[in-house]
Amino acid sequence: MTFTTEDLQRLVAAIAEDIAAARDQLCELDGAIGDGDHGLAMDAGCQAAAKAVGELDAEIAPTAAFNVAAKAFLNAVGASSGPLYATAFMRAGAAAKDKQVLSDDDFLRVFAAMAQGIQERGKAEPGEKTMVDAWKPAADAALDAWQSGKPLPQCFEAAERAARAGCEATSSMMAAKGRASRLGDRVIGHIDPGAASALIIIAAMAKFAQHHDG
Amino acid sequence: MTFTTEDLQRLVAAIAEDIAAARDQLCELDGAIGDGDHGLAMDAGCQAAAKAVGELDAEIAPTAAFNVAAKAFLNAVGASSGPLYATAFMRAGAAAKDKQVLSDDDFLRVFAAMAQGIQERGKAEPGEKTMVDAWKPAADAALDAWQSGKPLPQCFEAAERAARAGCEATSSMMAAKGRASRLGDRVIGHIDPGAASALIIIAAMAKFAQHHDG
Amino acid sequence: MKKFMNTAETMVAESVEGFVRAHEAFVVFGPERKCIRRRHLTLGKVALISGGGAGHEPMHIGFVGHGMLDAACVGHIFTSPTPSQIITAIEEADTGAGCLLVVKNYDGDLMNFEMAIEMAGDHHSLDMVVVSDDIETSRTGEGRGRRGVAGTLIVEKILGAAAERGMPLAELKQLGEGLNTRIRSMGVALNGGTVPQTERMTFALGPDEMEMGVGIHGEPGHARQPFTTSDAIIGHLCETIAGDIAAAPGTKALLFVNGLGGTPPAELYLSYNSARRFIEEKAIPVERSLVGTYVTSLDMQGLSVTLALLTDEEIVLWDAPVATAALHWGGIP
Amino acid sequence: MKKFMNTAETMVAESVEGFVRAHEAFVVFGPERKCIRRRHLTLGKVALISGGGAGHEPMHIGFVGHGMLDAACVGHIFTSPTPSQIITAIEEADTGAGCLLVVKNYDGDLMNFEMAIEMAGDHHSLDMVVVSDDIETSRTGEGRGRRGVAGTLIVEKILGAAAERGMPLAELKQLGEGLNTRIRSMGVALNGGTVPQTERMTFALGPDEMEMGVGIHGEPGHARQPFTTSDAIIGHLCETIAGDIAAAPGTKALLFVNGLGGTPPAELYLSYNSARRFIEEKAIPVERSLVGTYVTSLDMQGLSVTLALLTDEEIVLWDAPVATAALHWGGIP
Ligand SMILES: Nc1ncnc2c1ncn2[C@@H]1O[C@H](COP(=O)(O)OP(=O)(O)O)[C@@H](O)[C@H]1O
Ligand SMILES: Nc1ncnc2c1ncn2[C@@H]1O[C@H](COP(=O)(O)OP(=O)(O)O)[C@@H](O)[C@H]1O
Ligand SMILES: [Mg+2]
Ligand SMILES: [Mg+2]
Ligand SMILES: [Mg+2]
Ligand SMILES: [Mg+2]
Repeated sequence: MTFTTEDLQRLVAAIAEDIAAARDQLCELDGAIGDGDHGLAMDAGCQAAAKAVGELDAEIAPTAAFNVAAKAFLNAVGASSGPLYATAFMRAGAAAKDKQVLSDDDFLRVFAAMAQGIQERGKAEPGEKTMVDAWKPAADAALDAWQSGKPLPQCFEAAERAARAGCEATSSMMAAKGRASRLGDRVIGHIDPGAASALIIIAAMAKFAQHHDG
Repeated sequence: MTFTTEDLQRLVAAIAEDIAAARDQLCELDGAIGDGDHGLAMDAGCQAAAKAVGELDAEIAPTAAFNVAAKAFLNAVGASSGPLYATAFMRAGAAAKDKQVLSDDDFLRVFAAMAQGIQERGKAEPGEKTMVDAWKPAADAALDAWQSGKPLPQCFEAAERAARAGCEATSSMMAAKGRASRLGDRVIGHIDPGAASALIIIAAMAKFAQHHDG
Repeated sequence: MKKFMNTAETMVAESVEGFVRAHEAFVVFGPERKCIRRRHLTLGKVALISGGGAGHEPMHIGFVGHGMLDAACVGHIFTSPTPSQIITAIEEADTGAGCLLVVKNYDGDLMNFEMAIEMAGDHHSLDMVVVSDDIETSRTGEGRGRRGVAGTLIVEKILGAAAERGMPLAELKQLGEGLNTRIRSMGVALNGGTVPQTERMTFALGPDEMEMGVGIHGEPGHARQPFTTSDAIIGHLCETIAGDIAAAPGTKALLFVNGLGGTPPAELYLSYNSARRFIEEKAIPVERSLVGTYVTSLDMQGLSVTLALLTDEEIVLWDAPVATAALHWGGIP
Repeated sequence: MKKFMNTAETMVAESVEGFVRAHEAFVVFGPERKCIRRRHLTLGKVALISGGGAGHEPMHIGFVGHGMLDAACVGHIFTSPTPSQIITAIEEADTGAGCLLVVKNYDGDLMNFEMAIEMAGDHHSLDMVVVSDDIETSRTGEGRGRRGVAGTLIVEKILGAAAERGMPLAELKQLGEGLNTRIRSMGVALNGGTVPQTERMTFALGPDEMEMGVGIHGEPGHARQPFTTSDAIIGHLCETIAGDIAAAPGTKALLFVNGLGGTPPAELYLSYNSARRFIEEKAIPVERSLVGTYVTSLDMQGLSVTLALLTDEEIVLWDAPVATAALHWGGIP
């Protein structure tokens, strides 16, 4: 398979759609252990990214599209998720550098770079009850599957499965990053909102890889 | 009859006692059309006056006793009633000037001077829903009775009757002085607290004149 | 009732003590704590003195300092200080040129200040300016006229600057009285204040009600109305105050939005934004502004809008340096 | 919910516009209103920039002016400004000597400021000081450490004075970091604040409850306790903050009682009086004081107490003239 900027436009639009559908639920999760705005922030960021990327000329290179997404997300959101996802998109852009079309391999490296970017920006380790608990295992699982020769859709299936497990695992974690880190054991029993939205994004990417036949 | 400083000490103590008994009721009246502190203010003022006058050497002249009462009342109370009654006592002192003992005639002039002092200090006319509506008719009635040859106890009976009528009449008045003057016709149906406490004081003076046999 | 206090009886004394300690660099207590005065007085300057009930903080003690008051007296909550307190302030602050007493227009305050003047007048040159800026009470057309509210700050600031420049007593009084005719205020409350002694709200409003035309002692206003947008509320206040003073040609407006105690700065600035728009729509040029919590009614949620029409000379006096706890400006390049 | 506002969506923008109009003599909007800056910048001085979510007014915009900040950015309520806003502030305020960004210690703020530095760092000398004065979050011993709250004012004032005197960027950062280790704050709420967007209180307290250890975003504190006297409440706050920093010999205390939005000045002064007593009982000499509503959490009823242990040099910087909307002193004889 290969991925063009046009494909990416559809992907970002699909992500934005799924996040929009989960907006209230994400706010509710954030209301329990944060400040209740995660759904609003993610929705605003994804809509802005989808709009900005959607308006691009399809001839533009993927790297530029990712950078446009980063900037749009960043300007739309002042919350923690703003810099985290803006960094993810910027690293995606760097990973896609100099390519006009992305191969499966490129696409996986883009995915891994996003996870890496989030982790570097937030300085969070797995187990600290953040979106990293979804992103990091997902990226690791996808790379593992790729290295053992699985085709891209199956790599993303593995990623989605790992993200779901990671997301669910946050429920029993204490928080060591973000607003929730100030609540001590009051956070036990609550899923991290950032991990929940990460799962939605990763699932959208998996679906996209599934149905994509470039 | 004659009145010594010792008599005045008993009179002020009697006034203070009656006002103390009416404290809550006066606050309630003031709560309806004022700021609810009239009972506290009158109680504090009268207690202070009674204490200060009570501590005086009985040899001291009545004029000095009235001035002591004025000062004590004034220092104890910052409300409207402070300057009003302090002025009343100061004028009483002036009316008793140079006497070591007060005659009935002196005592009546003291009473009239108190009413006069209150009116001058507050610049209120009868009909403006203030304590003047009790004091002015009371003083007028006492002087009238005196001029038509009535003995002092009967003069004060007349004064008390007039004060009571004046006090009750405030209920149907609009207020043109004091806090109540800002409430428009919301004050109709409420007795003026200052008129109510004035009645108590005048009644205490009448009782005193009644039982006094100097 | 939840307030930061120990006992209702000691609340005022403890709060004033805290004030003096926090600002000990430039204020001190007078004898027996009957008044608060500047630490350093200026010889031969007319002393500006004010006072009133507690519950309006930072007024008046927060206005003691260079360029404003020389001394201030604090009474019980919503109660005038006594003549004895006022006389102490006079004795403390008079350095030879006499004292001007700035009094808010309430019977209780007036009578207590008048008595103080009578009692101390033999030994001091004394005079009085009565501030009556509240629009509301002019409506009843009765009594001793309008109440004195937030506009008092403006009178005290401008007279303070004039006194600092050496203006004599009689002229100061004249300046104050002229000024008073060109200041109007009106207040609105979203909730009453709670009086510590009674633990009761001065008035209680429903979740969708507001009280229009309130004063600063928890007196009810002239109407209870449904709560609405700040544009509608502030529009009504501005309409009323601007309608009550004719903008003489050449006068310039000072627009002052004052918090009544429980309203946060962000809402005051938002309300100022509305007010500025409404006043300017009336072709009244707003040349100076003040926004903040200066003249309060305990913890009342609400605000007042004050419009003052000033001459050029008064603007200069408004701009002159002032260094008090609550107002402080000027003197920095 | 009763607030002075028109719509929840426009509330922050209208309030900030009101602020700029009220203080137009010395502040202006940056391009697209992305930041607010001093009207007149000083060439060659390190620019001090800060910013944070709305809902904390007057912080930070109220600290823009001579002797303190050069520019500030306002985010949505309780939300960091975006890197794009911060970069605009940098571009507006940098006059050649670089910029120091003062950031309160929250993941969201940190990441947005860090990104701004990365994105603008090629064209400007930039550095950052992180303020983390809140006692509470040090308790959990986790996360990125303590939150930044009212102590931020002290850091911005002292760094502002140092920058005004020409201190270069690296030294300023060092000064700020040293200072941050000697400032501790703790807050208490009698009631939550109400967020305009949700019309909900951040937390609701019963008539006899208080929340100990609150921050400035309506986060719950470490314990809900029965409401009690100010001596007991303030005593506990002082005990905790004073217990968390060792008073090095020669340092002098600045004691700061800060209102959280809905608490009137009289209660703040009363609380200061308690605090002053408790701190002095610990043989910590209180040399400077600040009492007022400076760092808020919307209309929250409550306060925080901040203790800063300052060197002689820092005291001099604290005393240096400042001329902002919220803090103003010095320069008057
Ligand atoms: N340092 C961090 N590293 C990674 N993720 C973080 C970090 N801080 C917060 N997050 C994530 O951000 C989510 C909250 O995002 P959001 O609600 O948009 O921001 P805010 O907390 O500023 O309101 C958390 O649930 C968590 O997953
Ligand atoms: N100008 C005045 N002249 C005469 N009496 C007055 C005047 N103003 C107020 N009063 C009287 O004072 C009473 C209120 O007294 P009080 O409650 O002690 O004072 P305050 O109104 O200052 O709280 C009123 O009921 C009225 O009778
Ligand atoms: Mg959030
Ligand atoms: Mg947020
Ligand atoms: Mg009363
Ligand atoms: Mg009273």
